[in-house]
Parts: sequence; C-alpha cells; structure tokens
Amino acid sequence: MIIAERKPMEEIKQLIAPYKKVLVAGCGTCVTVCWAGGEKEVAILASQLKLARSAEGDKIVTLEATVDRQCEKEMVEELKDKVAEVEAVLSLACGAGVQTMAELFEDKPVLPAVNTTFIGMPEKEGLWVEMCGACGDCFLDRTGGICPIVRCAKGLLNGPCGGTRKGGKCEIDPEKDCAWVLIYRRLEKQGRLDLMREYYSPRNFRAVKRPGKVQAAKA
Amino acid sequence: MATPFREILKTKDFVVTAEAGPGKGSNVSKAIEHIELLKDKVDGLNVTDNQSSVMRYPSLGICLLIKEHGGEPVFQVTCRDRNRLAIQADLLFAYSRGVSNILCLTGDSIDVGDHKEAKQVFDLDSVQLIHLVHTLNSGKDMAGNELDGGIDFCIGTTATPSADPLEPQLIKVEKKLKAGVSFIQTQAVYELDELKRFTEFVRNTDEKVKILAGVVPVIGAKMAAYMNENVPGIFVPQHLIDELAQAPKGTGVSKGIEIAARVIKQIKEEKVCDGVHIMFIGREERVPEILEAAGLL
Amino acid sequence: METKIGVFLCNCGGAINNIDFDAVVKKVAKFPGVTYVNLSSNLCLKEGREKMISCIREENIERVVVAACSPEFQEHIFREVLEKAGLNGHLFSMANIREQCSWAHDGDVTMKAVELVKMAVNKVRLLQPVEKKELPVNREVLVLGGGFSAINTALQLSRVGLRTTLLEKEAALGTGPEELESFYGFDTGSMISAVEGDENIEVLTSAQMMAVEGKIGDFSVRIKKEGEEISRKYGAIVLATGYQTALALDSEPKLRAKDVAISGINIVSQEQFCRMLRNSSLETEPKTIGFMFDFSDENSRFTTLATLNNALEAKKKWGSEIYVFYKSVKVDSEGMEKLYQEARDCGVVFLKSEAPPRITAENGRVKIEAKDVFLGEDIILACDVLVAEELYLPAEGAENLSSLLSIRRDSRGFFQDENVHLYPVGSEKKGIFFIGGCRGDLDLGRVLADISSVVMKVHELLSSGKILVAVERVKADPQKCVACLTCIRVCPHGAIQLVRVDGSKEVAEISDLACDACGICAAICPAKAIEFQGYRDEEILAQIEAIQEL
Amino acid sequence: MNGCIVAFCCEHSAYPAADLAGKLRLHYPENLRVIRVPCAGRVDVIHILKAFENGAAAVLVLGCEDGACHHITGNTRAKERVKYCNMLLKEVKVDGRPVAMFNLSPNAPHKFVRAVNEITKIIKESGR
Repeated sequence: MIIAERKPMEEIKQLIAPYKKVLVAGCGTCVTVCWAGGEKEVAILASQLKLARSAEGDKIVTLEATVDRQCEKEMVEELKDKVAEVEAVLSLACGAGVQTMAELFEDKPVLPAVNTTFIGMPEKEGLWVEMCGACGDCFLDRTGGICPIVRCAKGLLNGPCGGTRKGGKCEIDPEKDCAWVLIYRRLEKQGRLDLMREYYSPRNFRAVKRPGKVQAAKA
Repeated sequence: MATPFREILKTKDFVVTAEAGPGKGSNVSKAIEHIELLKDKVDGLNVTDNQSSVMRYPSLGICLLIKEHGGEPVFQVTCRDRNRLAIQADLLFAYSRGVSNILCLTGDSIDVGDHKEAKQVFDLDSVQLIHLVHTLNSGKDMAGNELDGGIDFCIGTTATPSADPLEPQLIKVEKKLKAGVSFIQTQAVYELDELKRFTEFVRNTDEKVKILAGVVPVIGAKMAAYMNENVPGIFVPQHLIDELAQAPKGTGVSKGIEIAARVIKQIKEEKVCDGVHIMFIGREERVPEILEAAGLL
Repeated sequence: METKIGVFLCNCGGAINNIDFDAVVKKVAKFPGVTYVNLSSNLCLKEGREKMISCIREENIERVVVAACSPEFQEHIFREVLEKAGLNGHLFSMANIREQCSWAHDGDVTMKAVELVKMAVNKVRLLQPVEKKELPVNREVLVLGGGFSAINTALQLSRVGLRTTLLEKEAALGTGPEELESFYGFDTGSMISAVEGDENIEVLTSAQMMAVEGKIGDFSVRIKKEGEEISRKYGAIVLATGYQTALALDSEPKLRAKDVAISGINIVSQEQFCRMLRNSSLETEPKTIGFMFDFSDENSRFTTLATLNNALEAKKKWGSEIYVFYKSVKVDSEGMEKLYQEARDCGVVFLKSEAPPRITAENGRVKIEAKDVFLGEDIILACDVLVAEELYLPAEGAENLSSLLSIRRDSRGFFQDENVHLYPVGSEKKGIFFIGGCRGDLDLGRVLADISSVVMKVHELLSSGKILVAVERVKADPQKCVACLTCIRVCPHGAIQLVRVDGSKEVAEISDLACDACGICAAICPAKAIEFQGYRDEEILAQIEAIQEL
Repeated sequence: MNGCIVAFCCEHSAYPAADLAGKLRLHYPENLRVIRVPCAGRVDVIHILKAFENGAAAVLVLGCEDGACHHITGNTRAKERVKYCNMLLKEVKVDGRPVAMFNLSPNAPHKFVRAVNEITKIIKESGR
C-alpha cells in the first residue's frame, strides 16, 4: 500500500500563502489507511489553517472534500463545482492523486500537502515500514521473501556490506535490521542457503523505463 | 621503480601496506609528503576513494602521483559514486597509466558522509565489481564488446572478520574468493582469535589468497567509543578501551601506536596471516613509528 | 419541515433558585425547532412525568430536552417517559442546570443555563432513533480447570439451571490444595462425585482448548481431547485454572514442589506434608518438624493458614516437636487468629527471625540456622522434615490461554490486574470471567464469594437465553470502511471483526453484544466510517457551536 | 476576549465528579462548558480543534485514573491525543491556548475543581 506523511505545517502555510479560498481534498484509500490524507486528516488540516490565519489576524475559507480514490478521473470529476469556487486546491493524496487532479483542473494550482514516501506495510498500529521499491524486476524468490533492493540501505544483491553493526543492524541506522542478516536467518531456517551462496550479476535497473507504462491484456 | 605488488605477494612472506588518504582540495603537496615518507617503507600504498563518503581529491589522481614518485599504488574503487560505464572507463584509464592493483569495495553509504542528500549509485556491489575486473582482464567490456587493448589488474577486496553475526559476511567472502582475488585487506581487527577464525575459513576455500590484517590504531578511549558508534565495521573491544583510558593525558597517540605495534608483532610471530594493512586515518606521517615499533623497517 | 423539539424545564421544587426561569423560557422558545417550552417543579415525580407524556402526545413533539438535574441521576426515567409517549427513547438529551450550573456557581447563572439548554437542543436536533432488540445467546458455560473453584462453579451454575462443561488438562478432577480441606470443611471427593452425578455438567478430562472465536453469547471453541478435535458453542467462559507453586528455597535452585521429595533430604511442600499426615502406613513418624513462611512472599496469608493447619494436625496425630520460623504472622482472614492461638496453646514453637533461615543437610536430617529476634541468639535446629515456603506462580498454560483469548495479564502473570471497574471477577471482554488462583487470589474463603458473584453474573446474562441490546448504536458503515483494521486493533473489548458483507469486500463489523460503548473506535477511524449514536462527531460539534464567547 | 473552557468529561469518572462538586457546592469558574462523552478515548483531535475555532480559551479532557479506565486504554489514548493536539497547535503558532488532560476518579470532586482552576490560571498567565 502507498504510504505518505503530511508535509510540515510551515511548508503548507507557504504553499497557500497567496490564497483566501482553498479546497482541502482528501483521498479515501491508501492515505486514509496510513492516517495521512483521509477525511479525518482533511478536517484537522482545514481547522489548523483557519486557526493559523485567525492567529495572524487574517481569514481563510476552506472547503473540505474526500473522494474514494483521487487517482481516478471519474471520481475526481465529482469535485468540479467545489474546485470552481476556490483559488487553489490542497490535495492530501499521494503523488498520483495530486497529478490526476492537476490534469483535470489545469486552470487552478493543485498543491501537494503530503509527501509520498514508499510502498509498505504496518509494523504495528501507526508505524509503517518500506517493503517494496517497485523496481520492475522482482528478486524476492531468491531471498526468502525479503527485498534487499529497498530494505538494504545500499540495495546490494550478494550479501551484507562490511558496515553491519553488532547484532545484525544496518550501518546507517542502529534501529533498522540489516536486510541480508534477515535473509540469512530465514534461508537458514528453510535450509535454502544455497540461494544466498549463488552469485547474482548486476541488476537491470531499466526494467521499468521511467515513466513506466503497463498495458493490461485487452479484456 | 617499485616491484609490482603482484610479485611481492608471491615472494614476500609478510606484506605490509599503508594508506595515503587524499585531501579535500586540489593542493596535493601533503599527499606527496606522505608518498615520499612511505613509498620505500611499505610494499603498497592504498589510496581511498571518497573515504566514509566524504568528497576528496580523486583516488586515481594520487595513484598516478605514487607511480611518478616510484611507489606501488593500490587503486581503491567503491560502487557508491560511479555506475558501470564510469567504473569501466576509470579502470581503462588507470591501467593505461601503469596502475595495476585494484581493491574492490562496496563503499560506505552516503548517510555517513558530508553530502547527505546526494543520490547513491550502487549500480554494482563489490562481488559484481570483481567479476567486472575479470571480464575486462579477459579483453571484453561488460556488454561483451571487444576492447582495443585490455587490462590485467591484480585484484584485491575487503572483509570484516569481527562482524556480528559473522556467517552472512563469510558467505559474501566465499563469493569473492570464487570470483577470484589475489589479496584481502580486512577491516580493523583487535581480537586475534577473530582473525584466526577468519583466516582458517578463507584457507579452506582458497590457499593462495594473501590476507593482510587491517590495523587501525586507536588514540584514546573517547576516540574508540566514537569509532564504535560512527565508523562502520569497527568494533574496539572493551579491554582495549580500558587500557587506553588508563594512559596518562596527552599520551593517547603513542599508546595507540604501542598497541598497534603489539598486535602486528603478534600476527607476524604467530604467522596468523600474510601481512598487515595499516590505516592511520589523518596521521599518515606517524606510520613509520608503528613500522619501527613493530620491527618491520 | 423542521423536527419539533419540546423543552421541559424543572426548578427541582425550588432547589434551583439562582436561575430566572421566565427569562430562560423566553430565550429557549426562540431556538430554531423548539415548538414547546414548559416549566415544572416536579418533572421526575409521577405527576410531572404524566404531564410530560400528555404534552408530548398533544404537541406531537419529535425530540425532547429536559433541563434539570444530572443525567446520571434521572436519564433512564425520562427515556421511559418518551417510550410511554410513543417516542424512541434515544431522541432525548439533558441539560444539567442543577449540579453543573445552579449549584456549581454562586450568583445568577441564567445565561449559562440558557447556553446549556442551547447545547442540549443542538444535540437533540441531530439525534437518530436507536431500536432495542433481544438477541439469542447460547446458554452453555465453559469452565476451564478442574480444581476446587472450577468444580464449585460448575455445581452452582447447574443449580441455577445452566449446563456447564468442565475442561481439565489433567486426567482427573480435584487437583486442588488438599491441605486446606479440613480448615474450610470441604471434601473434594464428595464434590467430584456430585459433579459426576449431575447431568447438567459434562466433564472433559485430559482435554485442552485450542482456539476461541466469537463473543459473549456466541463463543465457538475448538477442544482437543485425546487427539481428536471437538468444536463447541458457549455463551460464557469462566477461567478457574488455579496456580502452581515452587519452593522458595534460597539454598537450592527453585525446585517445583513435586520433585523436591526425591532429592534425599526431607524437604516437602505443604501438600506433600498433608498427604504424609493422611498416609496411615507411614513407616517413621517424624519426631521434629520445621515450618517456615513469610520470608520471600509478603502476602503469605495462604501459607500461614496451611502451616497452622498442618502443624496442629501433626501435633495431635504424632505429638512431634514443631518449630515454625516466620518473619511476621499474618492472621487477617476469618478464623486464623483462633487457629494461631490454638497452635501455640498445644506447644507449637514460633521463632521470629528477620533474615530467611539457612537450610543445609546434615547426616540425613535438615539443619536450619536462624537468628531469633527475641532471644537475640542464633538457633541451630536439626529436624526430620522441613515444610518449606512456597512461591505462588501463574499456572502453566496461563500464557497460552491469555493469547488464545487475547486477554491481558498483570505484571506477575496472573489474570485481571485489579482494574477497579472489572473487579473482582470480570475481564475486559464481556462473557469471560476469572476465579481464584488464576487471579492470584489464594484465599479460598474469598474465592467462595467470587464464585457466587460469577454465577450471579452468568445467570443474569444467559439464563433467559436472550440479551437486550441497542441495535447498531455503534456501527461501521460498510460503504465508507476501507478495512484498515485500526478499529480492530484498538478495541479494548475485542468487539470488532473483519467480515465479508453480502459477498463483496471485507469490512469491519461491530458486534452489538460485545460492544461496551466506549467510542474509542469512532474517534480513531481514519475514514470516519464508524458512528456512535448519541456521540457522533456532528452531535459533539453541534454542542461546541452552541457555546458563545461570553 | 474572555473565552469559555470546554471540558470533555468521561461518563465513568469526570462527569460524576463534576456532579459531586455541584452537590458539595464546590464552586469553580462559570465559563466552564462540560460536554459529556462515554470515555475520554472518544474525544477526537478534530473536536478539540473545532472548540478552539469557536473561540474556546482552553480545552480540558478529563478521564479515569491510570489503570482504572473502564475501557482499559481510553485514558491513555486520550493522553496521546492531547499531546498530538498541543503539537498541532504549536505548528500553527496558536500555543497560547492550552489543551490539558487530567485523571480523576468519580469520588474526587476536589480534583475536578483543581483542574478547572489550574487551567484558568494557565490562561490568565498566557494573557488570553
């Protein structure tokens, strides 16, 4: 699932500084599940902006709306009238949502209010960790289901770097596990360490020709 | 002209190498001083490549200087800063100017350096880099095209004998040995039994490879604690830290040299491995003192 | 057409004297939607209530606000009034103008009273009706354990007409503390035969619970008995899994009570000593016996009781010399003071020492050394048998049980950590109860009281076979729910499950039976899909909007 | 602008405590407005922010004592949310208006009154 994190308030205030009337648009799917841009966060952000402006002796009118998925033209279409009423749109969706909205309403500035961070999963309630880098050439079958490309800080394919910390932690962050130590332990448990002993030649980093396109079979 | 490193590895029974760290700027006078000081005292001079991800004068530049001054350079190549095109080009350039020893490293991550927002490359990793050098040695580039004039490098790599857990590290070393390396310069080693365990492991995969134990003198208890925390792959054991703590104020450096020399002597006498690689970061001029204290001059 | 709101003010027979009710009536009449305002002085009495019912009918009022005393006091009475007048009892809100307005401030508080009524009116305007319904519940009860508390619970439950299943890990029932039988005057043997004779109780021995799903009134449990699995349905689950003991001996590693006897020198637990007392064919009766308690476990009431009991019986039966080492004698439960007096009268010697005595073996006998506080000297005593002090630990399967039922344990590993609202026998999940040892409560006297309170609660819940619940008072809207599982993880009562609604996607479903109406899920739901009737966001925000700056 | 203090009172502890304060005629400032909630855990961040939008001078969240919450985690969640709210307000430089959480039990009316007085003092000091 796509994980995102709300931008710091300082940045958002700069983004909408010139505008008096703004639509705060949320998205009901990924960013709702990771508490970044759902209906609840839309309400909180709108309220914060009103409080901020009134603290500066100024005013702002905020419209609030949340569509199911902001990366679908038909769903974003529903906001047509509200967008018409405002000077700018503050979108709390991931990058895909912001750009769908920007494409549909080209006459109005569409501004991102969250930073899309990674594809990940919840480690526990309220904490999400990166799991997949969408590299277009999945390697998980050779590492017992642990992806070294994003979970190893250097994306190495043939084993850990020399910098692993005591206890199998990553060179750059003592809190994070070294992916290759995790891979070693899992493959050892499965008795498939031969997979780790195998030499893997350099990756094809152009498996997905950016910007990527996927054409499903013509149903 | 110094004897090629490849010959030294075959003939000499205790090989000693040191490091000539490039500076941050185009003025190479200090580097030349270190080269002049060390070139005749050691068998090879490693030149680090943007060590701990800190931008410095390029490694290849210092290697050429060493060649000019009659020393034997070991060209260190990391996979952090260049993709496979740039690395192959640099290897051709290095070989064409007489640099023929290469140390293949993965390289520290950008986060530990001073350009923390740079994009890290890691198009290759250290094992893939070794395979690449062999490919070039065979006269072809990575894409399989014939080279007009190939190269013939003496290939070396690194390892961390005191890694915890050790097994994943040994699997990678095994891959490096299978890829084919002539020498290994290890990360700093402070516990001899860790070194013994490592050399024993390497021996039963490949007898010919020469192992040079990494020696990083520690010049004070505070410095040791700092290195344990921030320098990747360094684990100064507690008993050494305590020993350093007792050293009277101001004698930290000489205490560090004394400990380093003691370790080198032990390695030499007990023939634990085939030599040492001395890394005295920032104090290259004090390396001769270590050599002398260890009876290697 | 705006919903008709009726506001009933009450001056509580003059008890509210610093509010100008005429001004309040005038102002309240102007609130949007208010069609009827009435001032009375005895709204909660029969006469006031009847008048209210007739007003509601005549004025066909659709929402009611009562501005009077605290809802904690009278809310349920007024809800019944609405129901009698044909209105859904939920369409009602109160303004607390007595305790939290008139009595809380001196001077005239009319303005505050008006504002409190405005808040209540704003809220009542948005309220939606909530129906009540009786849901069928399974009337069977599962009792885990086979000891004293478990058997007693089963017997008492069957007496009130509820079928029980006794699930015991061991091969036989009755593994309770024998040494206390004589004191409490119960006989496990007769209880077990009563259980076997009772057709309301089904006994499953050497059986274990493998999995539990569902909620109060509808627990589905998988049980493994001798290899084959049975799945059953139950309305409530009672844990009476007891405790285990380990000898608290510093001189040796913590040995479990059972395996100490084989270690050559005669150190036994209270239970083993009790069996020695009963064993008529004992070859050598011990001449000198040592006891010890209250050194490693402060709440040693249970060990003290067992020691006094056993010491007295040994004195009478064998007339041997008995020395009891103690730090302090705690005789705070019923009948223990008398027992202590009786033991001292017939010659049991009590020796007080600060530090725990040193225990070593010396030519086959137990040597005990301690410093007596009153004599001020060291005492060295060699005796045939030492009954050592025991530490009380949670039963073996406690950890697995707590994860199966996903119920928390306290820092010592016992169930139910004295949360004042759940005390003494409840758990955070409705329909799951604990008794006796598994709660760390070892005083069997109190356990009897706990048993009756569990039986009463289970009877109240299940006996009629149905429970009256508010239907969908807290509901997750399947359209808006994105199944992010936050509510499921957050619900303290485990009342929410992921469920497939008419074959489409999976959404969260809140069970009306298990829901304890706290609203934590409604607050945290990122998609605003969960609505808690009576405390919806709109209803809370409407009250906030009614607050004007003074 | 002498705003009101909005107090979210939990049905199991704070609301009965407030009633008891009234019964014992323990007086406290009149600008307090109590909103009854089933548990302190029901109070959401948006309720607190909206209270400030409507001109509240301060917001109080009153829940059960630690470890004695009828719903086990209600009061701890409320504490987290109050901390998060203070952070949100600080972000928009509106930190003159405090949000505070107090724990009390149903038989502690004096704690209720002390909480109201304490927050009133804080408001006066920050010169609302």
